[in-house]
Amino acid sequence: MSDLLLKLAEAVEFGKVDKNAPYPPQLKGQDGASELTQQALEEGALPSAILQDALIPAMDKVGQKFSENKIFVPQMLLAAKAMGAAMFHLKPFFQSGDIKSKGTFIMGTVKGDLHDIGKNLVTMMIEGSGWTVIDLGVDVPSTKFIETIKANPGAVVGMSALLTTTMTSMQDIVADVRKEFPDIKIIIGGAPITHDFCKQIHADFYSPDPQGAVKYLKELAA
Amino acid sequence: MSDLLLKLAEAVEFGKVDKNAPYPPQLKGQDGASELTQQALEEGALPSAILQDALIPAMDKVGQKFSENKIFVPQMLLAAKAMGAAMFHLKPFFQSGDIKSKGTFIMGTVKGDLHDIGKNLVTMMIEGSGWTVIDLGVDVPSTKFIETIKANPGAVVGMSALLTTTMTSMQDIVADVRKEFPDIKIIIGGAPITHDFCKQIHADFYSPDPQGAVKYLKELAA
Amino acid sequence: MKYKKLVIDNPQDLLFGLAPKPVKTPRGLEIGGGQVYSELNFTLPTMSINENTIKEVNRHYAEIAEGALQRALDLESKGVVLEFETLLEMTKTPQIGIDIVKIMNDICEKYYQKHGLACEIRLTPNDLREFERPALQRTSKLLEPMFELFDKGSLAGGDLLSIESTGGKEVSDSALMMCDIKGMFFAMIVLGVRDMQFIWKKIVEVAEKNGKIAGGDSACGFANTAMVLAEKKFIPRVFATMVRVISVVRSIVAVEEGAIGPEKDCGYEGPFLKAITGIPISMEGKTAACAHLSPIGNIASACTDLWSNESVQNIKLLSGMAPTAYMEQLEYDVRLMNVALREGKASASLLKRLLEQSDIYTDPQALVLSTENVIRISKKLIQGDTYIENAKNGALEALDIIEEALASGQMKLPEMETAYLPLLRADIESIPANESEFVEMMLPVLDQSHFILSEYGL
Amino acid sequence: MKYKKLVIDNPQDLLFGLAPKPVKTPRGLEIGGGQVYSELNFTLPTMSINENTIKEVNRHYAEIAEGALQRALDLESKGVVLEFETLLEMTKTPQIGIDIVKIMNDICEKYYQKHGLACEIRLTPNDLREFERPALQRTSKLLEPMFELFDKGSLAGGDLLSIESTGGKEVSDSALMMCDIKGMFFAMIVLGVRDMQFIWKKIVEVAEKNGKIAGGDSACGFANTAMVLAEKKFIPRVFATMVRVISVVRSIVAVEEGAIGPEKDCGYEGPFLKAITGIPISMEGKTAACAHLSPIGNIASACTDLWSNESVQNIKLLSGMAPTAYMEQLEYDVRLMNVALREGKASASLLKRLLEQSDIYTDPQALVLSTENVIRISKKLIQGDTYIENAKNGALEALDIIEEALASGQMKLPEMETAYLPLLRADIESIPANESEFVEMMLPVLDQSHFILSEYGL
Ligand code: B12
Ligand code: B12
Repeated sequence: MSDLLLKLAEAVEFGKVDKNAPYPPQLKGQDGASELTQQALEEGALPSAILQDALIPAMDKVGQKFSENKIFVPQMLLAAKAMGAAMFHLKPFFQSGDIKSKGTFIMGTVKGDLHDIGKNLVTMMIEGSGWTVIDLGVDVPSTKFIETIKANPGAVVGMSALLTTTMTSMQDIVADVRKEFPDIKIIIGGAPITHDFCKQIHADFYSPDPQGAVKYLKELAA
Repeated sequence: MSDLLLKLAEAVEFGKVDKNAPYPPQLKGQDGASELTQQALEEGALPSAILQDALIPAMDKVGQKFSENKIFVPQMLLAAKAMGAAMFHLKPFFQSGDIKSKGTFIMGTVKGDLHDIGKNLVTMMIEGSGWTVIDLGVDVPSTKFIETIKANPGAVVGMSALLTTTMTSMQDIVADVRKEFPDIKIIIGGAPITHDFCKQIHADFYSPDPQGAVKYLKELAA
Repeated sequence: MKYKKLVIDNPQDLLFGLAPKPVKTPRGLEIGGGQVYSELNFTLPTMSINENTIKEVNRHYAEIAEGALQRALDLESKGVVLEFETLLEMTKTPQIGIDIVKIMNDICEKYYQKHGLACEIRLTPNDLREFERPALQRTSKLLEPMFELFDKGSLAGGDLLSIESTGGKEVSDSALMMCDIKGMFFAMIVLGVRDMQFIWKKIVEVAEKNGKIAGGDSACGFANTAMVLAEKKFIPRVFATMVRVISVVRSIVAVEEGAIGPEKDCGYEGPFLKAITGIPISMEGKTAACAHLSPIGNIASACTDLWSNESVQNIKLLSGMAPTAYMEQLEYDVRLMNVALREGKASASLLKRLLEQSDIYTDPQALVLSTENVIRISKKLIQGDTYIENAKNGALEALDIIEEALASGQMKLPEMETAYLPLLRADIESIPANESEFVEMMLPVLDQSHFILSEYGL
Repeated sequence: MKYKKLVIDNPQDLLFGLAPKPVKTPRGLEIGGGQVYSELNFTLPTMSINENTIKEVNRHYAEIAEGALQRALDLESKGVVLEFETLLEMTKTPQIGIDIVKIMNDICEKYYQKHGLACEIRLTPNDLREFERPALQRTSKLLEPMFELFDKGSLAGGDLLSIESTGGKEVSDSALMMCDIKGMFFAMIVLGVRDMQFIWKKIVEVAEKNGKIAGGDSACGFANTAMVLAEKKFIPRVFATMVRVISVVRSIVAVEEGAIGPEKDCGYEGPFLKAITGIPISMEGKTAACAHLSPIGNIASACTDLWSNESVQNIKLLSGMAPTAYMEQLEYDVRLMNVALREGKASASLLKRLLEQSDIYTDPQALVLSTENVIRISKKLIQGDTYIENAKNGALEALDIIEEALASGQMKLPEMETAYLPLLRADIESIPANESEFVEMMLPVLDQSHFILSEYGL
């Protein structure tokens, strides 16, 4: 890998968004993910190589460190921001078909439920692993999920629920979605959810943490 | 009600089985349920009246006192024994059709489960309320339930389970029984059982205690 | 802030079961009057709430109250508080909530009349306003059903009124995840304080009109969430500690507006509030492990007046329904404290010391809850002239306490944690004491699509 | 009986965390050596065990061990015992049980190697023999799989071996419901003692062969069942108290045969066994409310060395899986005791007194567990020449203690309860000390279709 890509990977891993960003202190004044991506493109690096060789491995590392409790969420969020800054420059190549997203992931907290801290973490990590994420927010009804799936054929759907009373809302939404899209993959999570519940409502996958979802999606895309 | 029936009711209520029985001390030396039933029959009391006016009200009272924590199980057991002593003399009239049992109740602890203390209490109280009880014991498989139902058409079935791992055995047995007898009434109980579980496995009734079962059966028979 | 002097300024006087301003309830509990009572919390198992299930919903609450009170009675309890924290549907359609209060209150009344067991219901409607994004804190139509529930629910038997209000949460949600302490100050000490003034005036009004008790608020969405996140190792414990300390300044506003306690359980501001204002409090620790894991299992009870389990679903355990089992656990915890109180100050103080020593140096969140440190921090929390100043002083004092414990070797923290200490100090010190200056400083860096300043009177 | 003198004869020396004969485990726990450890118990949620579910069964046990040890680690635990009490299928097909031991032991080993957390598995196969009715206590084919599990399960990592053996249960089941104390004597002191001698010789053999620890037995089916029934108000508490006291004589046989502790949790004979033999014990109280309600929530811990939750299903609470939540609760209970021990005898004794005073006069079952009464009764339990005599003396002493507490007004019991006191005394006094005389006396009144004398060497 070129020096530049190595530097870019480092910038993402440590959450250096751009030159002006104050974080992390040890990279103060240096180029950030934004500048380094631009430079790489100018030097003729393939957009797909930038993504595959620098950005995604960097986010993998971040995910790994997070799993091992070696960093806190803010560091992960900064890395995600840096990744976002890099992606901004790569976007045109997605549209032109030069790079392919691994797929589209549609995520929401189910109807009646406002808890989104967990959901936000999940979307962030999935985004970091190379998926295009559409975040529907909280209190999301069936109709909105269905609409969005229609507009994004082949997408994978994720749902979060934190209340025992909205678990049944999750069950209804899964059923509604299944009726229209029998083969769609649905993954679910949230503190009260269990393996058993996942089976019971005929969702495809449950994970107690975002890492599990990332792994599952990786296998799906492979 | 005649004096004799009053006395009989008292003997049952306080668990005086027969003249020789040492319990309860305050009735020492007096006639017990056995003698009093014989006397009543000799004096021409209708067997059904003996049952309806003396024995069942006495057991009702016992059940009531037990519900209100005014007596312990041994007192209830003694009452049940006294009732049994009386029933011994009434049995011929059941066979001849002079009195009708409220129905037959088939009870067992399900396959894999050996807990029977609770089950025994339930059968005892149901017997005391005028039902003919067939106790299949513990560790009872579907086949045995089905056999017994075949031999006793129209019976109501009761099942008990105390282990989380035998709850599923209860579920299977209910399904097996239902397949052969779609309309049979099944009531279930035991410490880990809940209303929800009852619905889920399509049993007809759940009660956390014997009294609830007695009440339900009373309504069934009415 | 109204308070200029601590009501309790000696750590030894900050003790479980004893509050300078005890609260008497209609059925005769004297909270803070010399003994600790259990506060049982509970919720529905997995199910939805709608016309088809409403009978079942009601059955659950009746079963919970009946099971818990029967157990409390069997254990010779001296009295119990049942907290009824409503779920969305019960507040949106207040009649649902009111009916449940009535069902449970009838059971309380039965146990009171028949057995003399004193039981009170704490009614805690959930804050509906957060359903609108950005939230309309003052003008939302959703305030109507909320206050209908406060009003009619209190008349139906909700003798203690509480809420976990969410003013400022629009900002704190992301500030928490970014460990942005300035954002947390803005969320809690600017927006939160202003919203507390607004909402608690109204709650106290209802309480006074109906002759009920305005209990208190707790910074659940802020401080409790911070603790849960820290316990998951998502954010530093030292950051969660800061959030907890500054939450005092937010929650005390309820008392300024007329709340008289018992404070609510899940924000852990209680000990500070008790020291500053003298009102009785509710806390939760090990016996709330059903609701969230915690680093303050024992120390949380050191000076509490009610002892709570935070929440447990009405599901079946091997012994019986979970709320019944938790009732038992709370009662035994409380018995231990009460037997110590009965023996006298020496025994009670020793038990308190053991409860404190058990946890104090295992986590900075525990450290700041030792009664000694509570007094130290509380003094700072009332020293300044503005809410912001007070929160700053309190947080800086807590930082000092943490650093002292580290320096003395009594507490150990990994470098991942200690790295945050200077950052936090610098950030906190950079906050201006003046509200408008602070608002000016923060507005440019906040996502203003998430909140509406005018809904906070700004 | 082997014991003629108490190892501990001063109530003050009967204290949590300290046993005269501590037990050291391979991973370095020193049970009874100066601190109390948690003993976590757990079981499956509603599900069956068969080929189709076995993967899921294993997943549950892995999840339980992983969740519990992670939590213990986070709480800076000093060490933990995980009790694996098998369910029918796991003993019938021993490989299932052995695999689960292995799965959990690997997790224990990981936490030990990586973090130094000492965790041991107590393997408690269920007594299969009761599946045959009447039971073939000595000749049953079912002994084979049971002992295969003891043998290979201990090699797979079940370092502590225990059982809740059921000899005599055929008689006690109905004796319990009839409050027939003579029947209980026959069940426990004739049949039970003989079966204990038989089964524990074999267990100790396995332990010695494999270099493992023979823990102990507990009269679960007798004394625990009696407590549960009394708690349901089905039988008198004073009767359950008698059952508990005489169960000591049954359970001590394990020690006579070579068990060295820790005794098992759920029969509550522990304190007496500790006084008489000096071995460390396990007890359960308030934090076992998940498994059964109890009248001895605090007092049960007064002199325990392990503190157990008896059992909880692996189901989800709001905080996480129930075994994880109970791990936390146990750890905080244990921390309190350990911090008192660290402070020294004075603090520990005071905490013990509070734990005792909390419950002592609320129930006769609690009364006999105060360390003072434990010593008083234990002295009587070893005074005679036969097991029956010892059980009689112990029970009569307990009756005296109850009557004294009633006479002094310290304890109050309803007339329903006190009515049983003279009946119990008369019945107990009528029991001959000589075993064959007693057998002769009982045979005519027992339903002999329920048990086979020769299976007990009679
Ligand atoms: C923070 C919080 C809040 C905040 C929410 C802030 C926000 N923007 O999300 C506020 C204060 C607003 C709040 C409100 C309420 N809450 Co709340 N809340 C919590 C709390 C303390 C923490 C939740 C949290 O954020 N955890 C941290 C995150 C990171 O964890 P997580 O959500 O579990 O997500 C992780 C995994 O589950 C997974 N995951 C999550 N989603 C998905 C999806 C997929 C696809 C995958 C793969 C993985 C995955 O990955 C995440 C990272 O590891 C919990 C307590 C608890 N023990 O969980 C109560 C809790 C969930 N709330 C509760 C209640 C009752 C409420 C209210 C009704 C309170 C009230 N009466 O006012 C309201 C309801 C509002 C509504 N309708 O939703 C109860 C639920 C009880 C029940 N019956 O279910 C809890 C359990 C508190 C309690 N112990 O009583 N709450
Ligand atoms: C006594 C007892 C035993 C005795 C049983 C004696 C007997 N002849 O019944 C013995 C010692 C033999 C025993 C053995 C075992 N037991 Co067991 N046992 C208990 C205990 C302590 C009390 C049960 C009891 O009798 N309660 C009193 C009766 C009156 O109550 P009840 O049964 O609930 O019945 C009432 C109601 O439920 C209702 N009812 C009952 N049935 C029905 C039916 C109908 C139709 C209706 C309407 C109502 C109804 O009415 C009754 C009166 O109110 C419980 C603990 C507990 N908390 O329940 C454990 C318990 C049930 N046992 C348990 C276990 C694990 C076992 C063993 C596997 C132990 C082992 N490892 O060795 C074995 C299993 C044997 C087997 N395969 O069945 C666990 C179950 C865990 C799980 N996963 O489910 C429990 C919960 C103990 C614990 N806390 O861990 N046990």
